[in-house]
Amino acid sequence: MAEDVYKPGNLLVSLKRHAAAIATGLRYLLSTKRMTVRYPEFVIDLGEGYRGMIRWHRDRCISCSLCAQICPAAAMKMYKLPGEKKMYPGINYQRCIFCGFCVDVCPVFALEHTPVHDISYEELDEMIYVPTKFDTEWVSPAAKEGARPVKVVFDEEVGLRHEPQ
Amino acid sequence: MALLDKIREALEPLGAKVEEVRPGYISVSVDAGNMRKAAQLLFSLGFDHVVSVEGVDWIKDKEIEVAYHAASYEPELHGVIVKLSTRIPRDKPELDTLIEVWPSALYPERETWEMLGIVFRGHPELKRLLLPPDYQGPPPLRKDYRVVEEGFIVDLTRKQ
Amino acid sequence: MAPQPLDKVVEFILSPHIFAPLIYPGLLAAMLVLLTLIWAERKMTAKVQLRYGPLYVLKPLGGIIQLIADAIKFMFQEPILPRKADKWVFVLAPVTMMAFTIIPFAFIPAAPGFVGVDLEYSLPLVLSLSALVPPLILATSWAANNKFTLLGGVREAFMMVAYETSLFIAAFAIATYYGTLSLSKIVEAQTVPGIVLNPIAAAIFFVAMLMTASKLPYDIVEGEQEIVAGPFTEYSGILYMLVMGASYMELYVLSLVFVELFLGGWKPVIPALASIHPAFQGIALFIKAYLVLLFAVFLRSVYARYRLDQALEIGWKKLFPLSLISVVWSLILLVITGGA
Amino acid sequence: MTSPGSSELRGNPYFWYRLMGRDEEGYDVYELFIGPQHPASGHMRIIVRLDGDIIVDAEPDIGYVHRTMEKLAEGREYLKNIPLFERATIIDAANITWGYVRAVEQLLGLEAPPRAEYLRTLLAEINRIASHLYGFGIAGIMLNHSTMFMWAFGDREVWVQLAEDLTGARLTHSYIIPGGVRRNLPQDFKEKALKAIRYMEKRLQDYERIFVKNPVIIARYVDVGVIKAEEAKRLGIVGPNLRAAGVRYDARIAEEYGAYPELDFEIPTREEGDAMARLLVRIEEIKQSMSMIKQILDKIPDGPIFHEKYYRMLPPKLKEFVEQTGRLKLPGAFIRLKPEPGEAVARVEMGHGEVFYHIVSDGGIKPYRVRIVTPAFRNVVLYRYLTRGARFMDLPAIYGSIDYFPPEGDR
Repeated sequence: MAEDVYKPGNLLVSLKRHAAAIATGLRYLLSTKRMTVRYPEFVIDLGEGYRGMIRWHRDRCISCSLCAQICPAAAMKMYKLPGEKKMYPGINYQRCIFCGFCVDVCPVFALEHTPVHDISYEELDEMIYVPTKFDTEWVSPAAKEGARPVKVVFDEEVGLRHEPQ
Repeated sequence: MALLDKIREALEPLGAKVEEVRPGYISVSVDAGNMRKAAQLLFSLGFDHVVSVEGVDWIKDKEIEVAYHAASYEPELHGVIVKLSTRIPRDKPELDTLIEVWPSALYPERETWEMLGIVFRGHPELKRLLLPPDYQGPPPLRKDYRVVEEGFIVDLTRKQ
Repeated sequence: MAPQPLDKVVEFILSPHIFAPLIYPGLLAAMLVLLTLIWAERKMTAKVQLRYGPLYVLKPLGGIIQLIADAIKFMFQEPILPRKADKWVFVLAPVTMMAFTIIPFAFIPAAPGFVGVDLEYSLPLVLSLSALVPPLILATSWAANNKFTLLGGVREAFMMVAYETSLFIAAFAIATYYGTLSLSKIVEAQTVPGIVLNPIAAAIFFVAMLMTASKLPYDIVEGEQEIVAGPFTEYSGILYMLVMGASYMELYVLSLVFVELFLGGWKPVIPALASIHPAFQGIALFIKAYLVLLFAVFLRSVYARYRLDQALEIGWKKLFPLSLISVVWSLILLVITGGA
Repeated sequence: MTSPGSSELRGNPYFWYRLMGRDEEGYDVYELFIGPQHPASGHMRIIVRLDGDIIVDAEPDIGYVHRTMEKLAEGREYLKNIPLFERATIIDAANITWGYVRAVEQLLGLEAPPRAEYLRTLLAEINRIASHLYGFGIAGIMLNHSTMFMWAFGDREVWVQLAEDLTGARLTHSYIIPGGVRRNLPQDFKEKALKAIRYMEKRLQDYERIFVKNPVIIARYVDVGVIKAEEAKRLGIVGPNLRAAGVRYDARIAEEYGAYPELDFEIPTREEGDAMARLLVRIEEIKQSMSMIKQILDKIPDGPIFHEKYYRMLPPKLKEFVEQTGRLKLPGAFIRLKPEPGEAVARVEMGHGEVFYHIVSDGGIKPYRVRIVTPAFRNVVLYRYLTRGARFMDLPAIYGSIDYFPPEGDR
């Protein structure tokens, strides 16, 4: 690469550069590539390993409280509920940063990540999951309303392709 | 001559304590009055910029340690950091600025003034940088400014 | 047996004096251009940028009525009058601005003999009318009484003197060759498109057109990265719509003039079409003008913004001498070919 | 087309002090407050003083997103600080936490196994590309080149996706922990990464045509915001901004951490020191990073991804899970890491430049003092230096070209 390529050139050079820029623009104008995933209609299937909403299994939990101790955002807490002998973890999604430390530290697989990530709330209070509420399956609202799942595929030509399943 | 010896030779006449904390990390501590001289000597040894200016509040000793971490862009000094530090009393934290030696200390010194209340005499711009302009409390990085961390247990049985 | 008065009304509306300024190429067509062009601009930019652009307002047609939705939103937005603004100027300037961009339609011929007011000097008149807009932008910027608007106004003042001269000279260069200043006569006289005869003038006119309408790479006046929205910073609601619409209207007026000067006006590329119905001639003009507009707004996805001093340099040091050269070129052509 | 302004003033890094009193000396100065909520300056304010179209002084007023990270770090266990520091530069999470982890590892006397070092390097380079693309996009939109903005952010998605495949999170990976990394390389990662690299190489050519070599960009960037090697050294500039001024300094060669000593790569430098040079150095670094990713995927050794000392503590059932899924489980003792009293420093090269950590430990489970100096904080002085004497419209060009990231500067 010549050193002076990135300097203002004479009229001819500059016209060539203008033409190259416009031609590139036109080439993309006429291509059919898109990067957008039209979310409420299509939803990306995140698959195994994604650090999404956390699922707690009450039956597996041994109340060791490691998850609450490791939580860097003070989102996971041990709740002492009326009428319960043991303390159980609950989570505050106002704070959760999805670092996944709690899942990684749980010795009995009582906590696991789900690929669901697109839950929204109308009220702040709804975001606090006390143990009684925490032990439920997560369902993506978009998927529930019939969004088509797409899979992300790497592609040399378009970078990421989103293939409907 | 090894770098450590060079630094020793240059700085020990000032009464500096030079030690190698870890490979590539040399600590030099001097009296507050000798800071500028020590800085100039380090600069002439090739340490041409300051990576960090910081204070550590040793509240039990009633002292604040002000540390300048100097490094160099010269290839032979790559990978070496020299900590030039001094201890000054907590209740009268004043020190001459080193921006004449190391202009790169301009913003870090300003930040250290703001966060630990250390007055750098001769610094042209000691005004709020990161905190709100009307911040009134004690310098926040001092140890007597406490941040309360929550516990990890919520007791819902005691409610009502 | 239709009643007599209705015929009169239809005839009245179809007469060039009314139809040209109000329907085509005037107000109604201009509104259509405004609505679809901004949509097309966003859509094209989105396409280049691998996005979708406006989509969900009337999805089967790709969101084409997005601008109507936007317009409705602007209509119902509260137009905020800054307390320290000069209120009368602040409100009247955008309205007057819009008016000055619409008046030229009365003088732009849309088809052979079809023009609101047929003047011998329609070309300078149309250009002069559109040159009245920049001073009004200055007025808005002064009236809003804001630091950012003021800077925008100063930029507009600098830009205005830089491009208007070249725009006028380039237009007169081609008019010199045809020997007339009447737009209709220029079109009639064009057997070879002006862009072939005098490409320099065409290029200058196009660049100056971009500068006039603040389109990239010359959207310096609005320069949102430095001065928020330039002279229009304080505008909101329907007034904002007016000031933003005015620049597109100006672009439309100038592109009509561009087509009539350099692209053979209403003469269709396939002459046979014109013989089917005279209306095709008007449509040809519209299509040509629209293509010019599309290209002008397409540049948005290719270019960044020039610096003010660079744009002035281009205006004064490049366009101005070149425009003089284009006059000389026209004269030489005139001598060689003996005129159109 | 050089920016006007006195060269005598430019040469002296202190000249703004003398200019402080300009008003009283009878100059007319037009003061503009750009930001903190402004299309061009995210979360920071630049107080610009203009003499006509010439910038007399541009004072960066930072701190709008200051989150007291150094103070918060004093109240938390060592491990918990990783997700905290990540948030300083969320677009470059691997690099910014790596510095902290290196310092903690020095205090603990730990060393990560070779495979973990390779995986760290891999994620660091993916992050570097993503970070540069982010900077590219911002540089584009600062000049109102919206296509560059969209393209760079769109293509960044490819790298973010790669990082997600590796770590399970798009941005806040929290991947690098003392003693190793949290996940092993997924099965089909190499294939994906190679596809991404080939795609990016093609796209860089289009970037060149529509942006870098676009005459408008050349007009806006060449000879704008010039800083030469001598001044860059005095002001302590880091990262691509330093290397664009011709100083060959990079923490990756200075500190020789991770897998870098075993990789073959170049440190691109340029002499001009202008905005264009800064842009070109970043493009070259993207290319270098891609070559490094290829090398890493070829060379990566087998072995554990986590230090034996802590891995041993896991019960057999968890070990089995780790072997099967490649996802690490943490031992409970890991929550309260307890290093010896002492101090450690570490430097790591981020996309924006060098990040510095100094940790003082008093032997407790929480650090006594953590000092972070981020590259953006060290580069903030450039606003004053580069803008002086430039035209007002150069401000966004300079801002975009130095790739300043406000949350990183504020911490």
